[in-house]
Amino acid sequence: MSDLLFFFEVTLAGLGSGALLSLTALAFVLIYKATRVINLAVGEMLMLGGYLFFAFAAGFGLPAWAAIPLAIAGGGLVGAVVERGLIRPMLGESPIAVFMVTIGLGSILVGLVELIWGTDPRALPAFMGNTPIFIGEAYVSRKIAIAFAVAAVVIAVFLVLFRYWRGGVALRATATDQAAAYSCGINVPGVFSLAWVIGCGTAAGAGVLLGSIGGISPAMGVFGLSALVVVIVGGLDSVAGALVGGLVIGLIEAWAGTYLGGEFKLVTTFGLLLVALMIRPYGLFGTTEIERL
Amino acid sequence: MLSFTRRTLLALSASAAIATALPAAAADDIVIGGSIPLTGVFAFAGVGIEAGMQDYIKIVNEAGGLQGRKLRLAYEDTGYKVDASVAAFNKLTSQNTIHLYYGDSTGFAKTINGELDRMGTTIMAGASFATELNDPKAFQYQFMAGPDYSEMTGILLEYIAKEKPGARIVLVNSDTEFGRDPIAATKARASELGLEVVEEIITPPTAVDVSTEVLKLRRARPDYTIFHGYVLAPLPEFMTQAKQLGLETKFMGTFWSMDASIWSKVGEAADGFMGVMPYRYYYDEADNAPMLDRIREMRPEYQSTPYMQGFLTAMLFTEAAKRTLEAGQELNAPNLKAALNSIENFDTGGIIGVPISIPGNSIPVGRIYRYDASAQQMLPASDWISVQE
Amino acid sequence: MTGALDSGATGAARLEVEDLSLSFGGLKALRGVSFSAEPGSITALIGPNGAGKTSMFNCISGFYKPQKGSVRFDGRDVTRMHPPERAALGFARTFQNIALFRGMTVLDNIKLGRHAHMKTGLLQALAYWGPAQREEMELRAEVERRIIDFLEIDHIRNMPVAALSYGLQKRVELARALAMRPRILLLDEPVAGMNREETEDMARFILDVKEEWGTTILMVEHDMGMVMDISDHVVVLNFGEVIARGLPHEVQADPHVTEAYLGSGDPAALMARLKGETGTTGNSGAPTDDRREDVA
Amino acid sequence: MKIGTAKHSYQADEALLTTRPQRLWMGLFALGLCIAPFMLDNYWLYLACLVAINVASATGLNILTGYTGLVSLGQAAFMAVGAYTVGWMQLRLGTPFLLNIVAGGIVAAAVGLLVGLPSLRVKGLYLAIATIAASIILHFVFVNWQSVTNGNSGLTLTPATFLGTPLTDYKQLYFVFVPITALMVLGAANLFRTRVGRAFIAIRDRDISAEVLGISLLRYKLTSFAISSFYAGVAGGMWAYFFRVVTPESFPFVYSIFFLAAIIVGGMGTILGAILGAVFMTLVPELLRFGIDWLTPVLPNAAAMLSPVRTIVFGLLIVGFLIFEPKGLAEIVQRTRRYFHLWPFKK
Repeated sequence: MSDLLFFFEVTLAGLGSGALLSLTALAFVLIYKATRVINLAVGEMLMLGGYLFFAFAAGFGLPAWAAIPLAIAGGGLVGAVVERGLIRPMLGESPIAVFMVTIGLGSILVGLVELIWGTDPRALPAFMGNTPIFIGEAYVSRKIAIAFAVAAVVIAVFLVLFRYWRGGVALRATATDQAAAYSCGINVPGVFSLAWVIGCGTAAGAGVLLGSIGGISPAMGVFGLSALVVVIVGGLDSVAGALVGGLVIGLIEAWAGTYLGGEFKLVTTFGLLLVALMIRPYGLFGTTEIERL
Repeated sequence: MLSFTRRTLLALSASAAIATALPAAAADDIVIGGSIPLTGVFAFAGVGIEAGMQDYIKIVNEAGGLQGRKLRLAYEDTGYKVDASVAAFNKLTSQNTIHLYYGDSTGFAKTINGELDRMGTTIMAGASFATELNDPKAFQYQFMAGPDYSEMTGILLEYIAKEKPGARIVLVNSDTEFGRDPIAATKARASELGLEVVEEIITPPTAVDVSTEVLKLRRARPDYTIFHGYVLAPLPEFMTQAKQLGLETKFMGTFWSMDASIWSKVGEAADGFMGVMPYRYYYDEADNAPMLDRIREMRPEYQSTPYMQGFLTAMLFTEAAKRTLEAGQELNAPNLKAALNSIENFDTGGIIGVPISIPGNSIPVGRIYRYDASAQQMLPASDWISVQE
Repeated sequence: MTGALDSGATGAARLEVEDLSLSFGGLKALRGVSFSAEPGSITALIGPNGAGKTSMFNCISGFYKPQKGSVRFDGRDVTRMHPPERAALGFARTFQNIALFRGMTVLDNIKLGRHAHMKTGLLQALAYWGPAQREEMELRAEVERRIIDFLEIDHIRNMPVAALSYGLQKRVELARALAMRPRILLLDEPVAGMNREETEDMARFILDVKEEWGTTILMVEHDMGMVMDISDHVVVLNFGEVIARGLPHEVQADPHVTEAYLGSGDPAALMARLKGETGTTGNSGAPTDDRREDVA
Repeated sequence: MKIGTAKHSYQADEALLTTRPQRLWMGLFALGLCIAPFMLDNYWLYLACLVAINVASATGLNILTGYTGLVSLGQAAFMAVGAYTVGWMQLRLGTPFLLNIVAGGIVAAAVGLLVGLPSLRVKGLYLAIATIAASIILHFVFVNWQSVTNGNSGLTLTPATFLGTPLTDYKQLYFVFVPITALMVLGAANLFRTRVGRAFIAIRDRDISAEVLGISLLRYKLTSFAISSFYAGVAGGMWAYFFRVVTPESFPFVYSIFFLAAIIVGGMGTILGAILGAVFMTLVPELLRFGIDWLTPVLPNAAAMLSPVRTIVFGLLIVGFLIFEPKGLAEIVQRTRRYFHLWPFKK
């Protein structure tokens, strides 16, 4: 097998996992854009999505087409509850305080999942089929290909919604200037809730994809850290940044993991993050603005 | 602050005393202490270990105990965190006289061994089969109820060398202390046996997507792939993708990924997974395995491999204590360890298929099992292999 | 070190601004501004909103780097100096929207002003030992004697600043600036948002500072009554240029100035302001330039 | 209100403990600390040592985050630097215990200085994320710099020797750790009586105006990082002598979150806050252990709930304090004090 083909395959695999990162990063971006909150619990929301799917599909025996929307809706519901219960009382507090609230939230979610489902890693019921996909001679894991397709469609849908849908416009308006959005009759608290619902739902959906690839465990929220790198590199408030950033990080992780070794994956990503912070603190596509305490 | 602490302490220790007094603890009980991970990433192991130890203790106590003294397990959950394990150790040893202790992780074993040397009262076994601990000089009061990790891969290599001389091997290890433990020894042993290690893959401990690693595997075209440092994930994904790609490689693992019930949840993809196992499985129908009969009698449903590990550890603890007491010696670390090391050609009641000896800190025997998805069981694929020198 | 502490004012300094130009992108905030503040005098910088007064102040204290021109302090060119270095030379300022440190008491805020003139190092600070303790004690004594009594804020010295009224906060800011041992004191709208009584108090304090401390004072102020009352010299800016300068009554009579003000807002109010009515800058206490201040 | 006339001198007014009851309580507390080791069993001594270590590190983080306003999620990584330094010196050089601990602090401070560099360019959340990145890079170094760190297996230390006595049991360690921590807390308290501490607070409250008032942001932000890391390094050094095994997994990321949680719960920007927070957050999980003991007769599988419940309680404490008591336990203590001041026989 030629080295070039191998490189090509690795690159495809990197793009595939990069798409998952993009999707998760999208959850960060949606919430940040509307509410200026970095939700560090996105990783845990993702894990929760995986477990909800597990509960519906394996516990209640529902077919995948029913269990997936239910898991996403469940994630969205949790998002709504969190926004009303934990985030809204923190309105006007320093961004760091809200950030810490989401860290606490992550801990609570992990504990709840452990309490309900235990700590053993589990496999999700298979629903993606098994036939391998070949692009030319290059092999692509079917799950990864599906994840890529789903992520691409979802992000495209979001880009369109932002532009044309009323809710999307309201969200952008709120992101630009909350006070002005208020005075234009936009229901700003409603937009906040909406962003959390959609953001957490997206994360839950990403969790289903991720879980079907690698299984689920209470520790899978760590994936959120890599997605955090994506949003910092891409820009916290940029959907396009999440997309490009995810693919870039996915590729770099795949190349680093292959040619340097698996232990280099994370350190390469975070090294890159430091460089990005020093050169372009607001990300490749982010709005030029430095967060103030 | 201090008065708070002290008052709480008094209240708590009083009530704790009441609580522990409930199961009629006698002063001369022989207490086995335990830092056991009932929760956290290693909970599946801890739950089995606890049950196995309790069951063996019950068997001994029903037979009248040791010279009339009852055995008792005093344990705490650790969540598989070293500091929690140390806290549990300190709490338990403050409240009880403990000569036998079960610890949950390599880090904990290394941390506490200094303390054991100083105390000189207690020997320890545990869930860690770390190669480093298998050194009677550095860890004089430590032992493990099975082969260390390097011995485990040694057994696998022994098997491979017999099945397919000159086979190509890929090692897949997680980037943790646990995962990296046997790499060097495995490579050395493989070259001794004329096997070729064609690729080493290190995965991050939390890897969920293994596509690039599978590509590496595909390029290396091994006959055997040996995993170490995992319980389950990401092994099924490796195997599924390898099957999709039509790879011929046989997948192998070590003790902690050998439980049949875990693999039964994976389904068809698990078929053919092999690995080294020092104990018999719950359902093994072997002659002269009275202890397995006894276990099946006590527990009608399947018991995990960690259960067997806990059961055997309790058995060896008991044997060491018994030999010490029978020799009329004081229960302390040097005597207990000497008694343990005097175990030779010992019959474990069939838990291990061959008589065992413990000249050092480990029991370097094991057997290759292969998972049969249709039977949902691990079935023996070799005879018992000993790598004792 | 002890010597340094005694010399609360080591003499008033002369400030010269020469041909200063500053622009943000295409926007020209200052175009070739020149003026000077004479030692021991009060110079007022006035002009309508957006005339460039705060930009001027920010250039003088070192926030903004002007593209052209120079700032000279007693003949020394300080245009390229960082703000902390200027502070060490004797630049002290107050802010348009109060910039007190809300997490500290009044006393600590004032003490903070002395920062640049103190020498305690990190290790001494950790040990609070010998020189460090001595230095703190001397500072405390001097702050009590020369500033707290002087500005009549004894009763609030241990209060957190957040609990104070607007007028008192302004006074504490002045106190902090005085603790900086100013050789030139830059006051950015010292009486903005104050009622008449508070304004009069503040005007008196500023005059007292000039007389007792002999410090050069440069202030930006909208309250024309006060400007005319206490300034020795007035410089008028409009659209980033100096349109008039001179003694208060000369400037007051200058037709350019009237025109500049009339062109920029409600004529009646502005006329009233020119005539010296007070309280015209609004009393919200949160002047409009909030964001600019933050970027600064 | 403390009026000048009530004090004989500014010195008395500037003292750390200004009222007689304060001095009395502190005296009692110190006395308690001295006799505690003779009253406590091994388990509580173990916890006392752990509390001392955590208080030292939390106090350091409080200087950086609570007082200077720079959020760090890398405190555990700095502790690891200290721990490795101490381990390496103990094993390779055999230098004396105190020297090793101080060296651990200094090396950690140097690393902290480096990690603090992004703080000149990014603030707030971005800085927090930069410190996460730094922790991950440090972890990688610990795993891969075999010759110094011994890789994944880590360093196994011999006990510290102090004045010729090997420090093997917790009582001995207690008598070394508690004074070290007390000194460090005192140092932190002193810091905020001087211009250095005031500069930190000024940077937190309004860094831009701080600069005009003569405070060099570059210098003081980095100083704050260095002190905070020094505290972490010393705490990590004590940790190394305490557990005697230092591996890359000894200082996980959640340990950094633990310290941030400790100062949030205790009260940011107060000396007392870091102490209370570290004590509270160290002891709460242990108290839950006793709760499980009580529950076990009623709820047979209670033990299996301990770890998830701890995780949940940890999160709830962070969230609850941020929402309901953002100034933390220290504020509760202050309120209680004020309440008792209303008593007729106050002071």
